[in-house]
Amino acid sequence: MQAKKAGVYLCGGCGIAEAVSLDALEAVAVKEFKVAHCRRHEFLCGEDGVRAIRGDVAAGTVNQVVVAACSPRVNADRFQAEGAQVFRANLREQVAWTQPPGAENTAILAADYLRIAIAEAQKSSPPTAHHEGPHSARILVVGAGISGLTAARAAARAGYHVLLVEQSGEIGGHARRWSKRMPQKPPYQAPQDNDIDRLIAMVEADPRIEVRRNCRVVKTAGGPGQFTVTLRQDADEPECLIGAIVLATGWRPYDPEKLGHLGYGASPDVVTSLALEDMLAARSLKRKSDGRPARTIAFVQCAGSRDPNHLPYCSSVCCGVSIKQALQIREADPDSSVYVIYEELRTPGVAEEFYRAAQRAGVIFIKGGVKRVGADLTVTMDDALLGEEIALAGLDLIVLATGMVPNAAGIAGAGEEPSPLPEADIDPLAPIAVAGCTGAVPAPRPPATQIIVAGTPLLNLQYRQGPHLPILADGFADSHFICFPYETRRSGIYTCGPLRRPMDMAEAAEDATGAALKAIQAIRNAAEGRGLHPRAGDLSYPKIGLNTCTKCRRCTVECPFGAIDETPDGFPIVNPTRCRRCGTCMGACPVRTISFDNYSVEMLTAMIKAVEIPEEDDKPRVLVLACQSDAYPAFDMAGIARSPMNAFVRTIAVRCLGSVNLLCISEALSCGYDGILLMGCKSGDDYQCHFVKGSAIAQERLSKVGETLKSMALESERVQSVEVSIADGGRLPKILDDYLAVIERIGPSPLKGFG
Amino acid sequence: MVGQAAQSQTILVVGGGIAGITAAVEAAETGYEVVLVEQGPSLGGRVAQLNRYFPKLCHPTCGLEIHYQRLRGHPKIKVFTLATVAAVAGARGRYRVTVATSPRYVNARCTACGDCARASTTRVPNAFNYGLDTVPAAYLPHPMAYPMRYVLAPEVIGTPEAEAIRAACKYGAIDLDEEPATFEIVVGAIIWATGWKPYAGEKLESYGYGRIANVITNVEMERLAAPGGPTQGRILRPSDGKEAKRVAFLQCAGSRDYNHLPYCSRICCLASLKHAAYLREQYADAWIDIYYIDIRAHDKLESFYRRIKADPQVRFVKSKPASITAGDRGDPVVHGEDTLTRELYDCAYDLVVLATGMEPSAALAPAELTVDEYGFIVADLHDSGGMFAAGVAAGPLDVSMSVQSATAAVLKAIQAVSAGEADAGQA
Amino acid sequence: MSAAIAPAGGSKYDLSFARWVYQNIDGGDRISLCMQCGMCSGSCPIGTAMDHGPRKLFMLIRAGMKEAVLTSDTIWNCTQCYNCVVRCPRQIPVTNILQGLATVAVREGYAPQQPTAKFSKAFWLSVKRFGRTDERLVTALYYFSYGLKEGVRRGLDNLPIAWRMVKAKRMHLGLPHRAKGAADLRAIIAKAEEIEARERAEG
Amino acid sequence: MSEAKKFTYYPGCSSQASAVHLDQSLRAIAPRLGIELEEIEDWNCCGASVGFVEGGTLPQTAISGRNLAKARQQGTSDILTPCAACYLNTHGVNEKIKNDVRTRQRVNEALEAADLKYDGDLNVRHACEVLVNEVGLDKIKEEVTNPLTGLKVAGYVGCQTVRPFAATVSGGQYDSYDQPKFLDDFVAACGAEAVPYDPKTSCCGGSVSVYSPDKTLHLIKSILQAAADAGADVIATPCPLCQQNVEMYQDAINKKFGTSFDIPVVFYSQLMAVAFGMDADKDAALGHNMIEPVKLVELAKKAT
Repeated sequence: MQAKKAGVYLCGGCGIAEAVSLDALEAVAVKEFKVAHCRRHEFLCGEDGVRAIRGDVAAGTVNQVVVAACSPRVNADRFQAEGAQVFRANLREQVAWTQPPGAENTAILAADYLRIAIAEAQKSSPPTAHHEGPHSARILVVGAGISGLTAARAAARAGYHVLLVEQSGEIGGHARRWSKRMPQKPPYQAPQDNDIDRLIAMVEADPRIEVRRNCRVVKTAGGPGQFTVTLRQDADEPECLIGAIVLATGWRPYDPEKLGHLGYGASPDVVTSLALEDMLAARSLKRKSDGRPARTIAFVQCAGSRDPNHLPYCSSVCCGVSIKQALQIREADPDSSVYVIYEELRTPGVAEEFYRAAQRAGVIFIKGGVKRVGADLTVTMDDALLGEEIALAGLDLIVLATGMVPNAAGIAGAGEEPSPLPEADIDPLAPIAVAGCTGAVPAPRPPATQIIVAGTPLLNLQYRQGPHLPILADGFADSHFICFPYETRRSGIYTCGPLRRPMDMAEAAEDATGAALKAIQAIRNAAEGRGLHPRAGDLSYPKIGLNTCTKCRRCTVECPFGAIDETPDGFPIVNPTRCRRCGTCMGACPVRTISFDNYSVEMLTAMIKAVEIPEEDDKPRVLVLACQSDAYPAFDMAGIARSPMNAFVRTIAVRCLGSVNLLCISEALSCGYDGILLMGCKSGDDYQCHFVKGSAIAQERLSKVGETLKSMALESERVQSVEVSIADGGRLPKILDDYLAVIERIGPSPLKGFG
Repeated sequence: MVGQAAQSQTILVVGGGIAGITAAVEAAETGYEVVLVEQGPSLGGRVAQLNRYFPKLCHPTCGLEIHYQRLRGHPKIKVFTLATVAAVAGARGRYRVTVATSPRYVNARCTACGDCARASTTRVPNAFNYGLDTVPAAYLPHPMAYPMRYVLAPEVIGTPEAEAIRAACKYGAIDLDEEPATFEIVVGAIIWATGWKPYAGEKLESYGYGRIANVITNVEMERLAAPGGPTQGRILRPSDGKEAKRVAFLQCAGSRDYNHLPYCSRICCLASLKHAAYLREQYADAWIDIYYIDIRAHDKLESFYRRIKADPQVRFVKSKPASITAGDRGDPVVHGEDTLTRELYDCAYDLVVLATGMEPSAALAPAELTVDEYGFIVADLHDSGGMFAAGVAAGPLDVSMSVQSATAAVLKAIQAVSAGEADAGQA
Repeated sequence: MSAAIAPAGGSKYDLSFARWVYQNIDGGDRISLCMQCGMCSGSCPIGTAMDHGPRKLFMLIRAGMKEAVLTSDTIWNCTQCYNCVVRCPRQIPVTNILQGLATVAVREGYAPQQPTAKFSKAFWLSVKRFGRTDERLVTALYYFSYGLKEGVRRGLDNLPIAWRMVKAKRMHLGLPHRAKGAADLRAIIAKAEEIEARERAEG
Repeated sequence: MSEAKKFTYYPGCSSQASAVHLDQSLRAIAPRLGIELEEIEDWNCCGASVGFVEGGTLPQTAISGRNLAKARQQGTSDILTPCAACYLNTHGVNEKIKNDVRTRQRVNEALEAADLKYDGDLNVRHACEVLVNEVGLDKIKEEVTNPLTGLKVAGYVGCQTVRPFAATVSGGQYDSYDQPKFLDDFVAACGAEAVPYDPKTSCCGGSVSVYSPDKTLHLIKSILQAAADAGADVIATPCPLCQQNVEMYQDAINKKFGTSFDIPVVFYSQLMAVAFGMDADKDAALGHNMIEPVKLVELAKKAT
C-alpha cells in the first residue's frame, strides 16, 4: 500500500477567516499532526483552489486531501481529486455560521474539527473493490403472470438473459382468465381487449428468455451477481448462477369460503369476481342453480377487503373490476339490471372516467353496508343515502368482489415442510401522535389474525436470517420506503406486482419494468464491486479478522440485510455483494474485528480521541455521533439558518447509528467527555432509518450501557439517544442546550483528565 | 452499425422533481449518461415543498438528501437548472434537443455564503412557500436546494440594488450580464418527468379562495406545517396568526369535477388525512372535519385512513360542500348538505383547507407523444418510440408510484438506446 | 321504455321508474351520472324548506320510489337560482329536471294544491289568452285559485305593495297588453301539446 | 364600435309593467353606446320561470321558438334582451334548437301551426354581456359626463343574469357565476363607488318570492342587510325580478324582522343614464322606483 501523504487545505471563505484564526489551525495541522503539506486559500472551491489541490495530488505530493472548509454535503464534486481520498472538516456550517466570530470557544471548536478530520485520514485507506468469485448477468424471474412476463420481456429487450420460472404448467397467470381488461387508453371508458396472449407470444419467441414451466425454486444462496439458485423441474434439480432476482409471484383471491356472512355457499348463485370472469369469458351468463340467464345482478364490493376480520387493506382493483364486469353485462344485455353495492367507490386517477361510463350505462351504485345475503339472493343492507334499511330482492346473481392476497410465500409442495412466515415488521395501525398525549389516541385494534398461511419460502434463502423475504405488514413483501419503494432487505432481490401492494395489471406491468431495471442495476454494480442503495457506488465492504473473532454471531444476527452467513464451524462470512455498507456488523462486534478500509471502530475512536478535552469545569464536552443521512444534515440546516449552536458539542458523522460500537462509547467516556448523544433516525413502525434498524439497534445497545456506566461510576444521563430527522435543524439548538443543562446539573465527568 | 448515423446512448430527463431525480440517478447508477434538465432554480420539485409524506409521516428531505448524495459528483449526470426543452427533432436513438436556459445571474463560483442576500433590500414573494412570505431578491431557493446556489430575482436586474449585490459578493459569483441562451444536445431517449401544478384555488369560485383569507389550499397547508415554512411549522391561520384548531378539509376541490379536473387526483384524500395528523400532533384540542365524496385510501394506505378515523376528534362528513362564506372574526363558514343525515349545515372554522388536485404541468409535447384530454402523457403500449413519461406527467400518482413509474421509464429508455445491441453484461 | 304514465316501481331499486325518468324528462338521462355528493342540495337557497333536496330525490328516482318523488316538495321549492346547475361536478341540469318532474307531478295529479302549480296555471292562462303576461291578472287569478275568501284576503294583504306599484306607474291599469298574434301563439302551443301527447301515447 | 351595431330587441313582458324603468333607461342609453335596438315584431311571453309546470316542456320551448322565428324574419342581427328570465329561456331554447336535432324538429313542427320556422341561426345575448363584450368599459366611461361621485352602490347581480350561461362559450364568457365583476365595473365606470358586496349572486327567491314570500323573505333580508352593512346608498341590479323582489318586500321584511330597510333598488341602466347626463325622468326613469333613489335624483339634478 502506498504511504499516506496528507495535505491540509484551509479555506478562509464564507466567514471562516473572520470567525477563526487560520494561523492557529495551521499550527494544529503542522505542529500537532506534523502534516507536511498545509495550504490556505481564501476561496478554496474556486478555480484556483481546486487547481491547487488537484495539482498537488497529480504531483504526488498528497494522496489524502483534508479540506477544512464547508460541509461535506456541499462541493463534493469540486474537491474530488483523482487518486486521492478526501476528508472534510466542517468549519463553515458548524463553526463559522453557528458560533460567534473570534470567540475562544469558536477557535477551539474549529481546531477540534480539524483534528477529527486529520485523525480520520490517518486511520483510513482507499477502499479496494471486491472482485471474487463468479459473476452472472442473468436475471431470474419467479412467476410468469403479467408481472413476471413483463419483467422478463423488459430485461430481455435491454439485452439481458432471463430465466423465467413458473410453478404451474402454463404461463400468463390470472391475466389469462380475464375476458377483458380495464382501459389504459383514452377516453378510459370501455373495457379493453386482453392482450396477454401477445405478451406470452413475445416472451416465448424471445431468444434471451428461457421459460421453465412446472418449475420452482428450491434453494437460493449467494448474492447479487452470484446467486446460486437450485430449481426443481420434474425430477431435475438444476443449479443456476444468477445475477439478480425479480420476484413476481403475484396474488391469489381471498378464500370465499370465509365469506359466509355475504352469502357465499348459501346459494350457488353467489359467486366471486373470478367466477363471473369465467362466465364472461365463456359469454354465458347463466345461473349455476337453474341455468337461467342472469339478468339482475348485484356486486358486493369489499368482500373481505377493508375488514379487520378478513383483509384489513383495500384490495384496490375490485372497484375497477366490478365496473368492468358491470359494463360488459350491460353491453351484452341492455335489459339487464346491475347494482354495485359499495362503501367507498375507489377509482383513482383517470379511472374516474370508467366509473362514470358505468353510471352512464345505467349501472346503479348503492352506498351502504351489506347486513346479510339470503339463500333466496335477497341482499339486506343499510342504504346510506336513502337512510333506511332496504332489501334488494329479485336478484339472479350476486357477485362478491373478493380481494387480493399476496403470494409472499409459496404453496407447500410435496416434500417441503411449510415454515412459518416471519412476523410482520410494523404495525400499520399504530396510533397517530397527538399533542399532550403521552400515550396515544386509543385506536380500536383489529383481532390479530394471521391472514397469510404459512407456506414454503419462495426462494428458500440460505441466509442466516432465514429462508423468507421479510414481510412488512398484512402479508405484503417488504417495501417500506416511500422514496425507494423497490428497496428490500435482501440485496439483488426485487419484488413487484401485487406481492408488494394490491395493484391492477397495468400498474403491475409498470412495477415489473421498474423491478427489472433494479435487477439490471444490481448486476452491473455487483460486477464492479460497488454497493447498492443507499450507499450506491461505495467500494468499501466489511472485512472480518477471523483470528480474533469469537464466533459470537452478533454480526450475523444484527445485519439488517442478511449479508453475513456463518460457516459450518460458526465463523461469519461476508457476502460483499449483498452488503449495503452500513457498518452495523462493525458496531455489533465486541472485539472490534470488523472494519472497512475507510471506516472502522479504530478510526471512530481516533476521531473521538482527537478532540482536546479541557479540564476546566466550565468547558464541558459533549460528543454527538450523528447519522450521516439525517441528523448530520440537520446540523447543516441549522448552520444554513445561522442558528447559534452550543460550542461545547463535537459532532462526528457516522454511516448509521448501527455502526456505533459500544467500545467507541466507553472510550469516549474514559477520555473525559461529559456526555454523549447518539442521533439517529426515527425507529418504530414508521422507521426512517435507511438501513432499517440502525437507530433501533443503537437504542437497544444503549440499554445495555447502564452496567458499564455503573462500573465507571457514571450517571445514566451521560449517554443518551435522540431521534432527529433532517427537518429538525430548527430544533437542534434547543436539544443540545437542554442536554448541556442536564450535564451542568449532574456536573462534569469524574473521568476528566484521566484520558 | 455501418451506414447509420451515430446513435446516442445518453438519456435526457426533463424535470427535476422526485420522478426526474429518480430517473436520473437510477439510469446513471445503471451505467448510462444522463442529462437532467430542470425548469426551476433547484431540483426537488413538489416533494421538496412537502412537509412530510403519507403514511409514514417522514420528511421528503430525507429521501432527497440520499438522492443528492448520489447525484453529487456522479460523473455520468449533468444537471441544468433554469432550463427547459425548447424543441425536439429527430427520432429514437438520435434526438436533437434544444435546451433553453434562463439567467440565474449567479454563476458557479457561488459558495452560498449569503452575502448577496444581506445586500439585497427588495423582497419578492417566496415561490417555495407558495407566496405565503417573501425572500430577498437574492435568495437561496430553499435550504435543500440543489445546486446549493443563490438566484437573483429578475425584478432587480438593471437597478442599483443589483450593482450593490454584485459588489457584496467576494467571489465574483454575480453575473448581471447573463442572458437567456439555448444549446443543443443529442440524446438517444427522453424521459418526460414534468410533474404537476396545484389546481388553482381561485377557479373554485364558490369556495372563496383568494377572497377569504382563511381559506387555503392543501399545498399551502404543507408549507404552514413545515419547519422551514412561513410560520416555522406552527399551523397558524393567515388572517391573524391564530392557532388553527378547528379546521375543515374539503376534498375533491376541483377533482372529479367536469367543470374543473374530471379525473380523481388520487393523493388528496391521503394528503388531508396527513394534515389531520399534523394538526393533532400540534394541538390537543384540534377538531377536524373532513368533507368527502369517497375516501380513496387505496391499497395498503387504508390503514392510514383507519388510524386517523380512530381519533374521535376527526370527523368525516360525506358531503361535497356547496360554498364557503366569510363569517365573523375571520372564520370561514362552510355550507352544504350532509348526505348521510340529510341535514344542511353551516359550520364555522378557524381555517378551511381546499384539497385541490393535481394538474399536469403544461410542457412541450412533441408530436411523438400522445397526450390525453387532460394533458397526461399516454403510455405507448408498444414502447416503439424513444420518449417515456415518468411520474405525474403520466397521470395523478403518489410519490411511491411516481418513483416506480420513473424507474420503469429508465428501463424503457435503456431499451430505446440499446436496441439492436448485442447481449448486455454477459461475462 | 316510454309510457304515458310513469311506471311505479314494485320493489326497491326496480329500475322501471328511473329508466322512464331518464328517457322522458328533459336532461333526465344525466341523473344516471349523479354520484350523490350533495353539492346541489347544499346550494339550494331555501333547501331547508325541502323535504329531500335534489340529491336525495335523484337517489329516490333510482330506488324506483315514484310516489315519494312526485309528492316531494323539493320540486316546488326550486327558486331556479341555477347554483346547483353550474356547480354540479357531473353537470346534471338539476333545475331543468325538477321542472320536468313538476310537469309530470301536475299531469299525474300529485300536486293539486301546490302554490307553484296554481300560480303556473294562472300564468299560463294569461300567456295563452294574451300572448303576454299581465302581472296584475296572474296575481289575481292565483289568489282566487284559493277560493273567493282567501283570494280577497291575499289581495288585501298585498294592497299596499300594489298601491305603491301603481304609484310608481309600474302596475298597468288598463286592458292587458297583448300580442297581436296571440291566436298564432295558441296554435303553436296547441300543436306542441299535441306533439307531447302523441309522443307519450306512442311510448 | 365606430358605428351603431344593430340588435333585434326582446324587451319581455316586465318591460310593460314592473320593469318599465329598465326598458326605458336601456332604450335611452343604447344610442349613446352605439347600440341600435329594433324590437321583435309582436313578441310574446317567454314562459318565464313557471310556465313549464302547467304548459309542459315542449309548449314552453315552442313559445320561445315563436319569438326566435319572428326575430329571424327581421334579419340576422343578434337578439338582445335585458331581462334575466327572458334571456335564460330564449338563449336556452335557441342553443337547444341549434344543437339538438330532435328539439329543432319538434319546435318547427309546432311553429308550422303558425306558418313559422326557425333553424337556430341567431344568437341570443344578454344586454350586460353586450355591454361587456361589444361596448366595453372604455366606451361607457367615455360617455360619462355626470360622474356619480360619492354614490355608494351595492352591485347585486342575482342569479339568472349569470347562471347558467355567463361563463359558457355561447353565453359570451363574459363573467363568472359566483362573484361576477361586470356590475361593479359598470358602477365604477359611472364614477360611483362599488362597495364590497358579498351576496352578489345570492338568490332573491325568484318567482317563489312572488307567490310564497313567506319562504323567501329571509333571503331578501340578507341581500338588504349586506348592502346596509356596506353603507350602500343604493342597490343596483340588472334583473327585473330581483329589482322588484328586493324593492317591494322591504316593508314586509321590516315588519317581520323588526328592521328598518329603505334602500332604493335601481337598474344599472338607470345609473348610466344619469351618469351620461341624461334626463332623470324621461331617460333614467327614476320616477318608476317605489323607493326614491334620493342621492341619484340629486346627482341627476346636478347635470341639468
